[in-house]
Amino acid sequence: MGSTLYINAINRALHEEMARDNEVVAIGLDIGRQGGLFGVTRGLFERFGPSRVMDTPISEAGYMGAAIGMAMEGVRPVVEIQFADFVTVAFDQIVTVAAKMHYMTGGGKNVPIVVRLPYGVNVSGEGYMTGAGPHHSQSPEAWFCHCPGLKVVMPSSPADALGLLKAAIRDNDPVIYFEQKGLYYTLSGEVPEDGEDHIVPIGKAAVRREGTDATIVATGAMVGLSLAVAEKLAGEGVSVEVVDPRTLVPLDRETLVASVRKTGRVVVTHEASQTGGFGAEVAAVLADDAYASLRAPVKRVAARDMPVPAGLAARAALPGEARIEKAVRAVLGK
Amino acid sequence: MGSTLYINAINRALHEEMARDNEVVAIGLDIGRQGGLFGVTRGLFERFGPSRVMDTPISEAGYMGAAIGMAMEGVRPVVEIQFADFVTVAFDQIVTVAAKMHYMTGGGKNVPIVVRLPYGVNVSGEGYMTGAGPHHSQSPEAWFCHCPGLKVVMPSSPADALGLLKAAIRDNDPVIYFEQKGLYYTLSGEVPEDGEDHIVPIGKAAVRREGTDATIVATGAMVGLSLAVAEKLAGEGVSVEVVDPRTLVPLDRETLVASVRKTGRVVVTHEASQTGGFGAEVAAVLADDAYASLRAPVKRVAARDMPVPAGLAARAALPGEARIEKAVRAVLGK
Amino acid sequence: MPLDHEQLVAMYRALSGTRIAEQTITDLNKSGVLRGHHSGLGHEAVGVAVGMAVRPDDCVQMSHRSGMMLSHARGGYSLREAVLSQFGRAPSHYASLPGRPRTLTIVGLVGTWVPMSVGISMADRLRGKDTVTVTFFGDGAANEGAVHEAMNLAGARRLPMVFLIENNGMAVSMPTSEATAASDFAARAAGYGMPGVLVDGHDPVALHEVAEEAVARARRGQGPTLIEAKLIRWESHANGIADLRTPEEIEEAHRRDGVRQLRDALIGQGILSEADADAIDDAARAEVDAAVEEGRTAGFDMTVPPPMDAADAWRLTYAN
Amino acid sequence: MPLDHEQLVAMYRALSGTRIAEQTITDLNKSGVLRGHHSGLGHEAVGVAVGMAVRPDDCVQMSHRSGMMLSHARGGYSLREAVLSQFGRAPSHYASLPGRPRTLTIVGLVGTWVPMSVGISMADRLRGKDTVTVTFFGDGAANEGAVHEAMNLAGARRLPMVFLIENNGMAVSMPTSEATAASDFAARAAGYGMPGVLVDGHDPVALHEVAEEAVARARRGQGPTLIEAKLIRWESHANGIADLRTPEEIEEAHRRDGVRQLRDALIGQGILSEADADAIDDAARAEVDAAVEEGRTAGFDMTVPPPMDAADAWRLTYAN
Ligand SMILES: Cc1ncc(C[n+]2csc(CCOP(=O)(O)OP(=O)(O)O)c2C)c(N)n1
Ligand SMILES: Cc1ncc(C[n+]2csc(CCOP(=O)(O)OP(=O)(O)O)c2C)c(N)n1
Ligand SMILES: [Mg+2]
Ligand SMILES: [Mg+2]
Repeated sequence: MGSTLYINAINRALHEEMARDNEVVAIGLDIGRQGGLFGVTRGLFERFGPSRVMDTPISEAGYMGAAIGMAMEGVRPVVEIQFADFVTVAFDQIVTVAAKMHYMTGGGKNVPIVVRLPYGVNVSGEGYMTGAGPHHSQSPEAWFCHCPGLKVVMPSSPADALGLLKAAIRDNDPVIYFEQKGLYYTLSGEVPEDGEDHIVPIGKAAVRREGTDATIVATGAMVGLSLAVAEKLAGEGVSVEVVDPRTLVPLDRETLVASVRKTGRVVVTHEASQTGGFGAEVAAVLADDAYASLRAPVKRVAARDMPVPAGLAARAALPGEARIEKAVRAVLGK
Repeated sequence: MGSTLYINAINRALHEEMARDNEVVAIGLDIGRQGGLFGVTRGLFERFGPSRVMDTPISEAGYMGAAIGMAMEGVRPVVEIQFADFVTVAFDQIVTVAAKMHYMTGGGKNVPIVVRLPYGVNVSGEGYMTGAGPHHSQSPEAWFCHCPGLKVVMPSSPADALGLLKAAIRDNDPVIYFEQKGLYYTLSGEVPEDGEDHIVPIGKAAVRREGTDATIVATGAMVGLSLAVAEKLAGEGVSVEVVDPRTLVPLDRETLVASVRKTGRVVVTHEASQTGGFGAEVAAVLADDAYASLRAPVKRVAARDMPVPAGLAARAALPGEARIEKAVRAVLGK
Repeated sequence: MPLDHEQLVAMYRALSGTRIAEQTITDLNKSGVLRGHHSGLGHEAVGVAVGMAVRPDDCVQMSHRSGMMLSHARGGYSLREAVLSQFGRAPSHYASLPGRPRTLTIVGLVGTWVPMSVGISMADRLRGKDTVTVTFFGDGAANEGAVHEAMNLAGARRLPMVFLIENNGMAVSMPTSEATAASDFAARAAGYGMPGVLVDGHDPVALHEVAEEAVARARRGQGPTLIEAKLIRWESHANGIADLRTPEEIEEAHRRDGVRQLRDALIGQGILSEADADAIDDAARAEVDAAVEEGRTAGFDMTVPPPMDAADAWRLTYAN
Repeated sequence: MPLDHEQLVAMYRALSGTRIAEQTITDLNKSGVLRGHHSGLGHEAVGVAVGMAVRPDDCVQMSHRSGMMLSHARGGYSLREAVLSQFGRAPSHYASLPGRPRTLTIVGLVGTWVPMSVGISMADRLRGKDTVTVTFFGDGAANEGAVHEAMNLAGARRLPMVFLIENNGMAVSMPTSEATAASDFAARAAGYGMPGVLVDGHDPVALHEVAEEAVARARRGQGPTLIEAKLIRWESHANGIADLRTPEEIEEAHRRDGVRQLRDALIGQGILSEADADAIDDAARAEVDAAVEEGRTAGFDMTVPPPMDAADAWRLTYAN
């Protein structure tokens, strides 16, 4: 094990998978010589050349569609959308073409693409791009969670970023891969040694911290904040469990339900705005499957229902440790 | 009061609002001389002429953007997307431009457009287009519910179709108006006399049927099915309340919560696929605000998480009376 | 290369057969036996001509107008199947089946289907194939942004592709002349750095010539071509939708009918006798009529499938 | 109409001033005092020239390159404000303010911002105004589908618009020559039935001439024009992003600098003396320097706003 940055873990996954399988290609804006706007694709162009690392014109629908076509022939394209916010112009290709192809062709064709979406703001308020405003800071995972045919993953640590990307590339369905761009250069963590083929299976949640009094279900950058809250409350003798679904679709209901069966109290938190967010799905699942165990209202802590403000003002709209803590106290009745 | 078809109520709203206010214009594919593919815009072109009833090239992003620009100047465009499914190519304009304009301009500009989305399949299995398959049958309301800056309405009766469209046109924010195209020619109902200015306020739910034992929260075509289920169960002495949110964003939490406070048991049903659907938001709201009253798990009855099958096969994927009834029995513990 | 006599006769056979099949299918829809057809009457020439200009391993993405004609002309898709597919009794011409010429599906959103064809071409290039990808779409679809992006991408990458615009002058009720101020769509090709060719979409021989040249050019590695075939559809947009055109416009379509023109030309040039041509037509009609009988007897596949649970839904929707 | 001497001097004043302001802002970003700028160095000519060709009631949608120059040239937006806005101490040049020339916002997605400008033009027509709408976007944005749809719609409706492509040869790291096989973007105009004009984007006088002609044409009711201004940006895409171009490419940009060329021409023609020109430059520099001082002293607006509840969020996001 060694420690590495979140961004380096993603870069490593791309290098390893492209080296392992000639059918894996990368396509996107400025991913070649520039190495990506954020640097995620560094070294790929030099190593694998222009036929496998493809810069494209600013035509997100066009190159997403092209990637889908390639995938239908068995190529495994990893598509970078420069900011997750820009996926809206390629949205149609993903939900209309990629998501429905397996069904439409009676299983005759499948679309093994991975769509990499750098999302969110730098929640810690430090480092790169604290907040570039409404069109460069969004967390649009819920749209994709409500589209049968897609799988959706959201790694919160370097190890998961590595293992989930490798799993996504090998998956035969379209996988939307959400990488929190505020974590790129601010989060490091242990990853298996170079050369180890680290796979995190799609569909398995992780219990990040065990606890008995309450559960926080957190995704992406909210995992770190939730762990900090759990740590703080531990000082008061409150034992908080933190569960990270990692895969949003298909959701690992068992792990979530098991946690709530144990604690009876739950807070769900994500960076996206609250109404219709992924947290609603988690709350709905628990209000059904874990109903009998619930001993308090299911609380959600999410961004305000508004565009993400620019600059540090984002902090006012985003969920932070204080709001998570308050919600945990609320479900604990204190 | 007279009885009219769902489609005629929508048509009447357009006629009335365009006659009332010169700033109201209509734009879309084949809405002029053809009167709309389904006939919703019949008579508008003849009455208001080509400068206010605008046929456009097949360029959904282009004409949605144009409508947004017009709206920024104070025009009130009602935009028809021929099938709700096609909104995916105009998605970016709605969520990136229209939804965020008020915020981005500090309130300096607003975007009073209405986007009319004919959605869904003919759930009854009769009449026009039982099911035209994965790309002509979807119910994508949840995507828009998870986009701050948009309002979302979904009328389930001719009277609401009339009154909500008129309210939407007068609203100063972008409103996404979901009309269930299977109801166009199969559902009729009482509406106020011609000449009466019938407005259904945005943000108010309707209790369609009062009951004391369980609540069904239903939208669109599921309201009719739910009422049928309630009727059937009434025969067994079970009193089911049916609540129709009508406006999905902003949601009338009070009415929903009040119903569940009374009944303690709830089933949420919609035509869209389940995971990440609007029903998750309703369930999440109730699992928080109505937690103390809940006496059973919150059940969702929605379409299977798959593309909508073509033809009558759609019935296998869609929620139907049988599944709603089963869920109500489940929450009642029988 | 100009078509030899044998090819011309084959072309006529395909034209006559698909015309008869399409007329029959259109009539069955009008009479309510079948439901919801986008009639391809008037589009036979472009389907047949392009079908004869490509190899089985070339990939063609067909339109909702001429797809059946193209599948038939490429071989492996009989008139019987064309008719039976309308009764839900045979795979549609869109289906990619083993041993059949290579096709690419479309989707229900016009324009949206085009970018994936670019990806097919890119995949073929990655694999070092010398295949060509042909994509059909309409004049209406051409105004969609995705088509612009796809054509530009193909031009920029000099891909071996042919973009074929079936310009039938209408998109549902929207006349092409109101949908764009461009004199023709071929003029858009320059904006993507590819040649744009305008051709009479009623004339199967002219169509074959330009398609063959464009395919050859692509195969030679000289990049994509945009072909605009101008023609007139005979019927309204789809069964059940009113046709707002004047009778003159539709008469003009019949006057320019390429099927009859080729028939007359072959007879005029002595390649076929009147009797030969009649025999070709009769054989097609017999095949089509028999298929209608077969389809009618079998009836529609209206069975409601058994209830579906979450596991079934998953299996149908996901590959793994 | 050719510019008279007074106008030429005004043009030089705007060019010199915005160059100095832009150079200063660019330097402040490079040194870390400011953060995250898309430098417009090299784009001054197109901003100033078009700004001088439109009326205050015409609506202009500006790009992230030349917007400041355009706002300044249209009047009402001083160099001081241009600098202070970078410190968060004055409204940006995008803001539509009462009494100022009419502008239309852009959004963070390139290409996406273009269709709404078509709507402005449609609204103005509905109201019977004789105004013109001008929309700026880059060569990269031009490959977005929304731009295609917008231009086609404007052509089809013969709207009084000018589409202005600032082709600086690059989109971040993507050379225009790899992003499209078209020889130029002006060639795309034919595909929308509008004239396409190619102009040297460094030459303010030539730019003014084509812009004025296109605006006049639009105002006469003859429909939209596509203008492609070819130029070279001096800096990398944005502060902090590496520039992969060769030094020769950047030298070429400086060699073709339109600001210096106009200065030399005005002096050569005796319209300005060297001293006059220096005085113009010095005045601008003094205004800019003072503004920097003012901005630095004020400091950034980094205050974290007070906590926000659901009601605040609603009020900021919705009109009613
Ligand atoms: C994105 C999208 N918008 C609208 C439609 C509805 N629609 C189906 S076919 C059609 C007309 C297409 O015209 P064209 O491309 O010229 O083909 P044609 O039908 O004339 O052969 C329309 C508007 C659609 N399928 N997809
Ligand atoms: C839809 C979209 N894709 C990508 C980006 C990221 N991006 C911002 S500016 C830019 C380059 C734009 O190039 P061009 O239009 O030529 O303008 P230039 O910056 O060269 O002036 C890119 C790729 C974006 N903002 N929007
Ligand atoms: Mg057409
Ligand atoms: Mg550029």
